[in-house]
Amino acid sequence: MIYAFYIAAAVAIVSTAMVIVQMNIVHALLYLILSLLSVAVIFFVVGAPFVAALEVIIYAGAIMILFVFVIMMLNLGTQSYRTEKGWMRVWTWVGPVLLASVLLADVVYMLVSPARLPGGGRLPPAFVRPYAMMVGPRAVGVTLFGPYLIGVELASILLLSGLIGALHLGRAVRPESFIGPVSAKKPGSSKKTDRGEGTVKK
Amino acid sequence: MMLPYLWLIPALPFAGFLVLSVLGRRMGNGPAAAVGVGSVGLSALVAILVASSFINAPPPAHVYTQTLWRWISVGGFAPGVMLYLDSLSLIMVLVVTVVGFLIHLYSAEFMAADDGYSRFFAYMNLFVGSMLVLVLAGNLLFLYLGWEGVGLCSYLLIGFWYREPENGAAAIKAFVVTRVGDTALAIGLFLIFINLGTLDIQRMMNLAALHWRPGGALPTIAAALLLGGAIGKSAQLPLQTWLPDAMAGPTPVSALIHAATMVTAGVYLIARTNVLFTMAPAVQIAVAVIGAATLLVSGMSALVQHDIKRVLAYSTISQIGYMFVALGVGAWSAAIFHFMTHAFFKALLFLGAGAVIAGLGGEHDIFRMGGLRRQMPLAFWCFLAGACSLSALPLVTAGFYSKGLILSSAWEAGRAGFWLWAAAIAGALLTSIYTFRLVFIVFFGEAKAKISKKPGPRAAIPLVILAFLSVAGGFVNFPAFFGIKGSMFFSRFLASALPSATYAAPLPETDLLLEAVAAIVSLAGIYVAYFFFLSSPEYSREMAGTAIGKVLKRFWFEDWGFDWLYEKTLAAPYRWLARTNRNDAVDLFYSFIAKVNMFFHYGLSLSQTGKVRFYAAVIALGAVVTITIAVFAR
Amino acid sequence: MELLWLIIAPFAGGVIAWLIDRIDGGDRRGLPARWVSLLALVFDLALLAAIWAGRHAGTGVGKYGAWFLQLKAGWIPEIGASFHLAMDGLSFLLVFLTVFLGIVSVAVSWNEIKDRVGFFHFNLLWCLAGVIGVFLALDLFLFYFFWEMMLVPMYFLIAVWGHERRRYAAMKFFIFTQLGGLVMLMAILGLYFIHGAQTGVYTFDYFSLIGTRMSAAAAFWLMLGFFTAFAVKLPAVPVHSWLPDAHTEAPTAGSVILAGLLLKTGAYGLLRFLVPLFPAASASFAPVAMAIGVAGILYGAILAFGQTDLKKLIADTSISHMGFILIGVFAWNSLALQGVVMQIICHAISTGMLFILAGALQERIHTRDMGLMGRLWEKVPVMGGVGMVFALASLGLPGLGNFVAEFLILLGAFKANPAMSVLAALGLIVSTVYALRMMQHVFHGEERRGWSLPDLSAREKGVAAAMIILIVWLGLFPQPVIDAASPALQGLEAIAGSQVKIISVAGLGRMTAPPAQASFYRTASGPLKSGALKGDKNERR
Amino acid sequence: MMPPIPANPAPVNPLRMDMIPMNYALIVAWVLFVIGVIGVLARRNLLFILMSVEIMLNASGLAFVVAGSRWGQPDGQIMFIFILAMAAAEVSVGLALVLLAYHRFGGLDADAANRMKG
Amino acid sequence: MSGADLLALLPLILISISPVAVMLAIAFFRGRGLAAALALLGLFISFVSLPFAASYAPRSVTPLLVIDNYALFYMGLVFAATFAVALLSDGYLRMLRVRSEEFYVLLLLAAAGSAVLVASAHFASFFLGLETLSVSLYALLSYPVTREKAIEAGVKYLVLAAISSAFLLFGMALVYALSGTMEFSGIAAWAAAGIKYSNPVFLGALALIAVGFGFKLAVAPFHMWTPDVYEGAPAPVSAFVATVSKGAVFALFLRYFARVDIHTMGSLALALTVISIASMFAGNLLALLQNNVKRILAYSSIAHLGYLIVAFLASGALRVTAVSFYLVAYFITMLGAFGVVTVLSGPDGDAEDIEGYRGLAARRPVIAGVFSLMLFSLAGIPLTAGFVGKFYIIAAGAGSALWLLISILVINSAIGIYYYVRVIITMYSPAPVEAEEAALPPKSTEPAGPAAPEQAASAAGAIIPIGGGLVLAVLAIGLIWLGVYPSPLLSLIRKTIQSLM
Repeated sequence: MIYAFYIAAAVAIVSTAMVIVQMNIVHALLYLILSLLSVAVIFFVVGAPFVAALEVIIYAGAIMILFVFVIMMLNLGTQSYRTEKGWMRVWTWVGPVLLASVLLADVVYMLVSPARLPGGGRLPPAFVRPYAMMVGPRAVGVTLFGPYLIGVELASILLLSGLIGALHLGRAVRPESFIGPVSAKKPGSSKKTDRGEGTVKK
Repeated sequence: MMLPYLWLIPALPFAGFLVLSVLGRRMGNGPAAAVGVGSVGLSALVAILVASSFINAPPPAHVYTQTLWRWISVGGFAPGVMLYLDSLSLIMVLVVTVVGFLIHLYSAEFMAADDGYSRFFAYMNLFVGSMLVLVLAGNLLFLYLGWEGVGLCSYLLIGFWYREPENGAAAIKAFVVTRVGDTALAIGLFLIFINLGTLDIQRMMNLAALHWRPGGALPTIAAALLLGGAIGKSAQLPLQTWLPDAMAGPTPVSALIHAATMVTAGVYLIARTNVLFTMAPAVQIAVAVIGAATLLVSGMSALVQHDIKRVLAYSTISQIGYMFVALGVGAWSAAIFHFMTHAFFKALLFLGAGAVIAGLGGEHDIFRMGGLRRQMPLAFWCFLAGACSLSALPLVTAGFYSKGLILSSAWEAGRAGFWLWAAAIAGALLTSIYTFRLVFIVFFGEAKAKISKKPGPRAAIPLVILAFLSVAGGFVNFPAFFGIKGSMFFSRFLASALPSATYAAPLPETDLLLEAVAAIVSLAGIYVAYFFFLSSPEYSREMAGTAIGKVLKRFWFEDWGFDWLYEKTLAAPYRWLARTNRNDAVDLFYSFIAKVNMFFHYGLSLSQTGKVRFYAAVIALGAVVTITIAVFAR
Repeated sequence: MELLWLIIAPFAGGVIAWLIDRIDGGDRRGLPARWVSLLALVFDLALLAAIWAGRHAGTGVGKYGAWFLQLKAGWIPEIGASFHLAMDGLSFLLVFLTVFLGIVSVAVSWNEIKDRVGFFHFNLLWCLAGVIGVFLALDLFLFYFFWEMMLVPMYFLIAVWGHERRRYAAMKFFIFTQLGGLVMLMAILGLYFIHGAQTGVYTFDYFSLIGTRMSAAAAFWLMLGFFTAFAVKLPAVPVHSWLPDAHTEAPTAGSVILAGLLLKTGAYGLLRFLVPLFPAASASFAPVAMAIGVAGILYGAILAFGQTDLKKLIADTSISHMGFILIGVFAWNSLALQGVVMQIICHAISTGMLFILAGALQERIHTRDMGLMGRLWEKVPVMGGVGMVFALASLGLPGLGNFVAEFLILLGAFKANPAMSVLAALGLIVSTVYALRMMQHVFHGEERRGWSLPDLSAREKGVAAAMIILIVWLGLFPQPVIDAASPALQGLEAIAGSQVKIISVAGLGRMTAPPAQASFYRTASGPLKSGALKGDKNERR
Repeated sequence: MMPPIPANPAPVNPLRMDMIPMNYALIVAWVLFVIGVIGVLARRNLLFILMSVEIMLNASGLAFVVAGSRWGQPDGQIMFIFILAMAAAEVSVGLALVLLAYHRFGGLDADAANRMKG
Repeated sequence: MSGADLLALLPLILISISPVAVMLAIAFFRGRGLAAALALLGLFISFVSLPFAASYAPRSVTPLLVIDNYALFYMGLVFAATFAVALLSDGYLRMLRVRSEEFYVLLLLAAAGSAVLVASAHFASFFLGLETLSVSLYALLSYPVTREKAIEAGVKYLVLAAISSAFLLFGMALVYALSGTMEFSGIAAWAAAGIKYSNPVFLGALALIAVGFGFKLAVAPFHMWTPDVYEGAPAPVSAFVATVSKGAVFALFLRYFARVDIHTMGSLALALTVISIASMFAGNLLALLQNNVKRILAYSSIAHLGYLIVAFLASGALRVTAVSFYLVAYFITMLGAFGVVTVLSGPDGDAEDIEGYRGLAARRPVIAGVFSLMLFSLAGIPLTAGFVGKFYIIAAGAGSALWLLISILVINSAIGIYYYVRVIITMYSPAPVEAEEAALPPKSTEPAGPAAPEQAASAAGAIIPIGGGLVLAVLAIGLIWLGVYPSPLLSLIRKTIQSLM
């Protein structure tokens, strides 16, 4: 079972990496779905089957579909490939990767550090010793509607605000604009923002 | 008993000043002159009455004090507005008021053509008032008020014709240089008050005698500071540069302020605080030495001057030098006697010069005058009387007696006495030479210019009175060795206020010998002047032509380069510093800080690029920084 | 209650003046607004006269000084701030000066200010109210409240009605003083917490904060905090550069109030708060402060001598005069303190009048550049005469008020620190130089521009006459003012004296006892051993 | 000292999960998180940015679930559910905004949206 | 969830019901007035219910929420501020050519989120409250969809908020992984037992959480978004973001660290000090020569948060009083300032450009007076609440001898004066002649609207919308009242402290 974890983790990392490297947005989206599925596997391995299912149904199922709709609506498909290519110089990668690697090193050092405390003491053993067990949907359900009842209500309010926001913003966009932007300009050529240059005022 | 009306003497001129300054513009010349001259006249009258009652029925201990009001009282410091009359201040008051009145009378006509007529008399009245305050002051602070008052009036009157900037500059120079002396005096006042607890002159002197060790540090410093003040006001050696330039003012002003009264304020101060000086012998000797040096230096400068008034100005400095020598050797009454006679004949000379200048329409250069003997006989004879008195023509002039007294007391003054006497004699020679050089050039020889105006009656009367005084004035202090009863009346009269001379009076025969030497020297001087400037002027031109002659002439003309020295070392650098620092070096520092802030503003606002990915990068960077601080800096 | 009315009257007057001007729409060129503000100030004057008549010293307020009126009400009990006003001789004189100069500035700006007259008088009166508040407040928080409050109206006076570079000058003034004020706030809070920690009572009350024992280092830093605020306001040399700009650009009334009153709040602060609260620290700081004072005198004079702008010259003279105050305060004996009080009053009058003249001149010839003036005496002799009187006053001519002040200060300073006093005496010479140069360039000398300008109007002559009479009266009869201030000053000395014995150099005024043979060359009073007990270490880090 | 034993004794985990030390799982989550950060910083296309954000949220969800399982408490999973809700709401509003941006800025270029700077 | 719990939760319940009620109402009769009225009514009722809930006060309702005086005080603040924003936006929305009913629903939802945030004692409620607030803000910020700037603001805020939420979540996960519990009290207890404070992982996790907090409080390294979002968003929403969202998060931050003395976690205190100094300098220096009024207010709010952190870093009784009083003063001032901008804004763009304000005092003296008052309060001039607030902060700092921080605060308030007074004097300087009639030419890049842009604030002294005018009046009076006589508020705050300690 231990190997399942490592395999799933590896797949997740590789697929996520592929997501951000992809030029074609549809391929990126598919890699993302793959990554979500691999995370679901990890959930299952770690002992949270209910959540793994949720991940597959809601995250991979619902949210990604939203992305697909948007891509369909904006008809990005192929021609966005060239614009992406245009934007992605090699040097654009250097900055973010450098910064992210520092970030990575920071936290990893923190997590992996052989638990030496400043006073030379050791980290509490519990942290290192593996201790996991499976928490089934029943337990989740009981606590969800036990102490976290108010949490559920709040989550519903959260979704309500998301709904209203999306409704307001969505309605304003006129249908005919789906095919292309109002100024019917090649979307990629927007480097020179001709729409009233921002008057930089000091 | 007129003594209680003592306060009227200074009050009248001040009242005159108030009336003239407030209503001056609306009054015509007539009433303005009436008020101006009248107030000083009345004051002179009251002074004479007071003098007579003082002499006939002298108040106890020959001293009368009158406190008008409590000026300031803070803790122990309580100087009041107090008038102190004793024989010394009585003489000063008499001289100031009488000579002042005569000069006011003279200037009533002299200034008639001037548009600032009432303003002139207002300033003159203010001056007389301040001088009287100076002379009558009971405590040093009230004296200081008079002291600065006269300095102010000399500034106002020198710069009276304000249209020419040179007059303004001369006035400012006079006020600033005297102010240097006043500051020394002020510091002296502080020292005296802090260490003796009072500024009342008499009490201060008693306390000093009681508590201070003669020759100790405190009396020496105090005396030195008072001397500094005296030098400033009386234009003695280091601070004498302002007097020659002060001739830019109208001639009556030069007569009254820069000859008769103000310049001798220093002499009065030293005489008044004589106890302090006797307790500091080093300073007293310094007074004598300064006096001697000044009389020689300004004597030589007077030899080469062109401007009639500048000659007289240098002669004034030299005569005050004589008074300082007298004070230095402790002959207090001799100094005051010479002050009185000098007031008479120097005022006379200035008024005569004024008449000449007015007559020639403002001409000052003596080489453009000549042969005025016939054109202005009255002015000539009065001027001649003054000149003789100045050069101490033996027996017949007041100058002879007063200068003789100084010479004899100098001779007796211990070790340094001889040198002082030698310098005085050399000075006497110089004096008679430059005086009669002036007389011969101006009044003898062929007439170079026509006289346009003769001195009117109001100008003539003062000339005549002063001529009489400068001749007869000396008899009041007839030398003792003639054995006439009542001689030395003047010195005996002053004995009540001033201590007798520190050194014993000379034996009658040496006194006679000294007088004789002085007489010979003055006559010789007159002959030398006659030879060089009247009979064969080509000799003087030839002498002036020689190399050293030319250098000496220019050096003396420039008052021994003092002016140049002060300009280069003090005035120019101050002006330069002020000009370069006009916009305040300290301010640059604050504007620099403002620029730094602006620089940071522009730098930071560049960081607001508007790109969302840049912001995300900064957030990530912020996260990294926070984590490293939190984790690694614990 | 009268004290409260003293402050409320200008506040209310200001608001009414503004409203009236807005209502009547300025068709009568803001005349009613001017009358309202004059009325408010006259009311204050009458109130002061009543207070003076009914005063009886010592209403038992605190154990020091002769307080003859007091008002104490709770304000913010949570932090121990109370609305505590009190008046003694010193405050009475300063408040009287404030109201007098207020009336003069209203009279002077009678027709100089044309636009938004109501708003102008609103700012004028609120500034005066703030200044009166500063002079009366005895609660440090209330003092700081009024200290900050008087800045804003003065800012508006300069920024809205000023001359060419008014925005820059007003901003500089505002930031300088505000920064100084905030530094003072830190010092006040430092004192507040040290006192609280010691006695458990957290209060801002002046009387309870006096005598807080603290370590020498803490006392020094807190004293330095107060000193910076008052030095900025005074102004002392290193932090003076806001003054010439603010004065040059302010309207006449603004300059009069700025020179006459706002500078004096700095001096008052030094007298009332700095030395009594930190006697030992200020005693040890005295030589440095006096050196700054002397630097101020000489530097101010050199600055004034170099100026071509008339108002900037007059402003620099006040830097020089304020140097004297610094010396006087830190000499801290009765002579010097009376000198400081006299200097406060006489400087307000003489510099105020010089500004009024400069303003009148600018109204007539629309320039302040002395290069263009010259030989104005011919055309405006009365103005020339008045100018001469006040130029002489500013160079310290005996017979006028400034001389009495400067002499007392130098005398007192000589007792405390002879070297500094001698250096300061040089100030007499340099002040003569700039004062006479001013007269020469403006009224005498040759004519550079053919101005034709009317002489002083009746109203201006009235103001000038009043000021001349006042300055001459102060010069010849200063005793009433001295008597008014002496009980208050003795109180202050007693406060400072009780903590530390400032060694007085020579027996003063005791005629009989022979003064010790103190040789002149003895060094200055030297670092005085600080008598304050070692305050307990409360000061963390 | 031992952490408190959780309240409900769970049955032994048949899948023998005890073999995976928790911090490895956390490291995996953090790696995913960092990849998401790179995605946000590097890509200029708004949709890609949104996707990277989703990755980051998912990574933190993973961290929560792992932590929850480590303590054997359901809280981690409940938090994941809430994260899901938040992600959904945010994506819906986000995509609506992206549509608007596409319409207004004529493209999905994130850098085009720099009207306001300085 | 006993009956008493429900009663204690009454305000939260009411604030949650009102958006639903408004939504239902507008579903039937689509009227902006109705929506506004209902929203205001909802807010008013929940505000009134607060004292009622106070009687049940210190009680923790389920591990997620704790209802005590402190929470109720801040809920009151949130409701009042939202009430003011709603009133302000009433006039503003009438001009927008966009359907404005949803605005009120979103506003109420945001208020509900903040209320939850303030009362939360558990990671879950904290996260949900925060996210409800953020999500509703996404839509509010870009509400006028016709304006390009609004959309840009929305996009920026969304992306950056999501990133910081992710950081926050991961931090929470790590803390949960370490401590095993998600309640603040539990974590504090866990951390107190043993030397956990120096545990690097715990500190790292707290740092990650700090990133989330930092973004929401817009302090120094995370402040980049503030100017663009405030400038782009409609003025009332900027007001809401500047006050409620920051205030609620800071209230939680204060509660989270109330019992725990910050100085025991040395490195975190150091991090906060660095953040505070950086945000003070960044805020003030960026605003120095800025010509856009909304950006000036944005930068000054960054600086003011820097001042708040100084008070936060102090210790002792004065700390909470200082923070609470300063927050109230800051709320009033910011609402007032943005209120003025709202009232002066036109349909096509807000009154941003400083040149537009030139000579405002001549045209509209009352509005100019209120705005100067607000700016003086920001600068900390007497007679305003800002003065007392600043005094309290320096007092708290001096109390615990943070001399470095206070002196930097003093220097920064001096820098601050420059740009506050610069705006004021522009209002009081005479208006240039030609700008007399085109009073407020909005400087937006919006293509000129079809009709000539009729300016809401034309020179003829247009009527001030009643709602906006009322709010401004109340705020101005409150400001002066707090500035002169702050004791009532101080006693109220003291009551909230007992429950906290």
